[in-house]
Amino acid sequence: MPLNAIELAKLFHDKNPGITPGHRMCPGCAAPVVVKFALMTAIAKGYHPVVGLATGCLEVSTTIYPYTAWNVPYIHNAFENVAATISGVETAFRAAKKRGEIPPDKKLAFFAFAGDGGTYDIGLQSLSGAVERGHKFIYIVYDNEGYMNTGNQRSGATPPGSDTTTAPVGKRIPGKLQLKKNIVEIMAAHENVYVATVAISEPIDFMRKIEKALEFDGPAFIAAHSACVRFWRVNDDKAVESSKLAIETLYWPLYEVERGVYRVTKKVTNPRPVEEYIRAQGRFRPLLARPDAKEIIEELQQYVTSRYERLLALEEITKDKPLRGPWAKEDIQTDEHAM
Amino acid sequence: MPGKLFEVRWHGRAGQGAKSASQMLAEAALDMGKYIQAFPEYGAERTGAPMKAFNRISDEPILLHSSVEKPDLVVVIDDTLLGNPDIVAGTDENTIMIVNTVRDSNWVRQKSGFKGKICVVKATDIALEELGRGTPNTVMLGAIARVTGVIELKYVEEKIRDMFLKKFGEEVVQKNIRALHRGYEEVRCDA
Amino acid sequence: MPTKQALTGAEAIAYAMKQINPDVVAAYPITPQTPVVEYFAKYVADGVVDTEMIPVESEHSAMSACVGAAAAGARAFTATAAVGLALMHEIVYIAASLRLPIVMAVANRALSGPINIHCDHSDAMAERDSGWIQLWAENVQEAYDFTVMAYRIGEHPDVRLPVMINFDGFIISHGVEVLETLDDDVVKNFVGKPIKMYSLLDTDHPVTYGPLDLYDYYFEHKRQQIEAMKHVPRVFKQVAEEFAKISGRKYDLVEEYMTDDAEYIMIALGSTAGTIKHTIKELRAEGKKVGLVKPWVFRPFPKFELQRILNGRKGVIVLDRSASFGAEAPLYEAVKSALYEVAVRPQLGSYVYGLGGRDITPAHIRQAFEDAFKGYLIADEERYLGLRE
Amino acid sequence: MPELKGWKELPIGGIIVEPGNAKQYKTGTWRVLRPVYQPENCIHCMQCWLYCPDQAIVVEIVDGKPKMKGYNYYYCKGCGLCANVCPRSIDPKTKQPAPEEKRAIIMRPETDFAEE
Repeated sequence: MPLNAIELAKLFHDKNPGITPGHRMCPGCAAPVVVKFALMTAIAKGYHPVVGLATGCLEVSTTIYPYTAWNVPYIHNAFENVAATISGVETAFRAAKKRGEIPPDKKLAFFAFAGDGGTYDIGLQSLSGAVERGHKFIYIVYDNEGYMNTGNQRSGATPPGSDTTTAPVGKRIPGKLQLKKNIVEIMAAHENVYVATVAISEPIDFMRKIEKALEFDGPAFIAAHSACVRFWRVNDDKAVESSKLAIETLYWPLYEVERGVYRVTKKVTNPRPVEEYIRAQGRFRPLLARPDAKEIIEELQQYVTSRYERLLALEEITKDKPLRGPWAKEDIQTDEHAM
Repeated sequence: MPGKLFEVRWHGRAGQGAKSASQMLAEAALDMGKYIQAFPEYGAERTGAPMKAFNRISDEPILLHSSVEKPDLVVVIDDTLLGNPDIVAGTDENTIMIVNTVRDSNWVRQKSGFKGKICVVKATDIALEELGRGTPNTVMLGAIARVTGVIELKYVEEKIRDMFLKKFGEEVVQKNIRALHRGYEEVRCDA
Repeated sequence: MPTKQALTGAEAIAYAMKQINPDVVAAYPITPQTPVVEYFAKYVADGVVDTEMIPVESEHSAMSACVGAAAAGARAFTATAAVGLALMHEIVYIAASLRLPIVMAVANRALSGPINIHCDHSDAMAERDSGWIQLWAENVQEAYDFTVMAYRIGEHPDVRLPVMINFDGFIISHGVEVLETLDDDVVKNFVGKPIKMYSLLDTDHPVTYGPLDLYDYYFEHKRQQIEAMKHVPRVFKQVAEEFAKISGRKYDLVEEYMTDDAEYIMIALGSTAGTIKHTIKELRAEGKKVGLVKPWVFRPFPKFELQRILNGRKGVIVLDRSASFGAEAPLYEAVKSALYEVAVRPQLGSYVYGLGGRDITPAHIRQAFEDAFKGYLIADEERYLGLRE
Repeated sequence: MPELKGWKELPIGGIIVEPGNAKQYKTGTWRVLRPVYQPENCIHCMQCWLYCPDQAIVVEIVDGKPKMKGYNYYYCKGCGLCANVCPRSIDPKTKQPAPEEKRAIIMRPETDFAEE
């Protein structure tokens, strides 16, 4: 039975799925929805989620002492190390299991959540290391394209032309000049990994990918388009609409890469111009007032179109051709030597 | 038998096994009930660079953690190092030097300017003959046993057995023991 | 039966950890710590232990993974040195503030720059206010013994703090000495099962680690850490007493060497204490009343012990293997501050030595004692041993 | 606000041992706009429930099916996402915003609701 709103409401109408209300995220923020989708899927599939969180909006707003909005085991360590931290938790779990301290049929799902700052930038090394080592965990970046926790500074995920406080649109410079870093491909290049993009406007696709990540024999990386209504300067009720538009303009293609095999999970037949995405958000308004806005939008248009075509081509040439076999089973020798 | 604290300085080239030899010396002395130290000098050098290793052997617990300044014994594993002033640093008439060389002690003295007793042994040649490999360590340990008495052969034999029996078998053990004994027998001192 | 072996300090610590068989080891290579994790990795590869090892991509991740593992109830271990410890710095503090009894061996090495791989104490001193218990080993034996004792101290319910075992880089880490090891079973029984609190794997009792802690509570949590440190001396002594029963070796917060009638006392940490003892023996043979106090525990600082021992002596000489730029050297500063409260203050002298692995010999130690004999110790003057002017 | 505890009473390490106790914290005071539920127009598709970032939608199971029952205003921050995703907010024929009387959720200024 695929997870849909009706089925989930039956399961969760009287309980909080990992995260509870009473958190202090901005009204209309997409991040708690991302968390909800992920954890509901895990719980519905019989997993006990254990959550690691990088410093960021979600972290500070959900755990203001003495309150916690988490009713599952939770750890925040620092900004740049959520992947390493959760890799320690996951390893402790394997050690405990090996020593018979955990019932063998008990399923734990280790989630790491981080914003784009904690993922694309300061946390990239820790993330890459943990994925390369093959820990069984699901890393989810709620990508709101900037350091929103500290008030809209530029990150490696900020799109060109976006007005941020550290790359403002000025008289000379039209805001951030560089394209958004392609974190999905960076992560896919680890090759032992299940990688996917998701958006809250496509909940079935979202939860199917989480399910896949849960069942994947190795690390998973999920990039979630996650509107920051505050600093994208859109109305509080626009998070889902923003994601929808991102998909329809090819700004945020929905796809997955499983050990090198590409699948575009949402085909967009008549894409809308990326300019619509730009025009819908106040963070691009200072750019639009500049004479060079056209060039920047054109460059972005060219980029998103060719990226999408490239993804379709990759889907074609990688079909049924995984780069690697399943990730080596953990504890190959150690199980034999268990004491 | 040397005095309470016996200090050794090894000279070799990185990769020649001076560090392992110094450790084996320490382990054999430990088995004799002595207190020991073995420590190499570390830099950023790579294979082939001149290097030093040290030993302290004593009847009492060794407290010192400074480097060996006035060795009682200098062991030179590679005679091409003899011109290096480090070789004679901190030595005097009472110091003993054992050199792996095919030359004689006069040549060694001339090369190094060393003032103490010089002993020579063709350790590499012996190793080649007995082991088929030019690794002079066990031969040098035989020479040290003979010249200084700081270790006894049977303890080194035990160490050789510990180290090689499991990995390489009895034949290799016997070869090394022969090399050890030849070092003991064939070392020649000038005084 | 205790066995005598010729081992390096790095091997000794790995050997103790093998006997402890921790749940998780996360580590990254750095000179001169590397052999610790190399030896341990071999134990894992050979199946001698069933520890899960995480070969992380940096020291920062090593400590981060240890935090995750310890919060999940695991006994976690790591080892590092110098710049590796500095890279961990942020998480070193977090480990202590989350009250996770992680054990870390630090092969003390000079901090860059310029880069240097040899022994001094600048790395550990940079972490002295991090909230970790700091034990300092003089030799291979103490490095082993402290490793065996560490979890017992850190995991104690009144303590719940991480423990750093300091041993001098190269001098102890790579120096072969005689080590008396205990039997595996003896160590296993002594260390016992981990005392778990608030495990992330206990999904029936979910806890939140590391919330945002603002001005209304942060201070209280720091006060708890201060309190935990106050319990360490008692717990350390208890554990040391038990350890003496299995090993015959007795530890305390400080070691006193020939202090009974000593008029002049030297204070130093780590391997140099041995060289000082050697020199003291020589000076005693010459009729000089000299002694040594060596803190085995530097954090918490054994203030009361030092006050008791140093009160009324003629001279106290403090040797530091690290400098504090723009202030007094760390050990000296702490000793001097302790002596403010004693009835009869001794003359006091500060000597910095051995930075970047510069050798310290009996001659240097004698030189400092000679200053004291001449009554030439000046509390406000930092002097240097083995430095070219 | 609970009374602030002293250091001796708190669990160590800043660890929070009461899972999900943020539920005690009222975020309803943040609200500027209030969603008002018009049950007669609701098709109980659960989209509002699915998306609410603050889990403020009250749902009950009736005859094995989930039914929207209104709002938990203790938590609702008034973002309006529920109304935005509600299919009844759009006229199915014109694809334009539906008239208010046809909608299941309408957003009203909080000032319209003086004291309750």
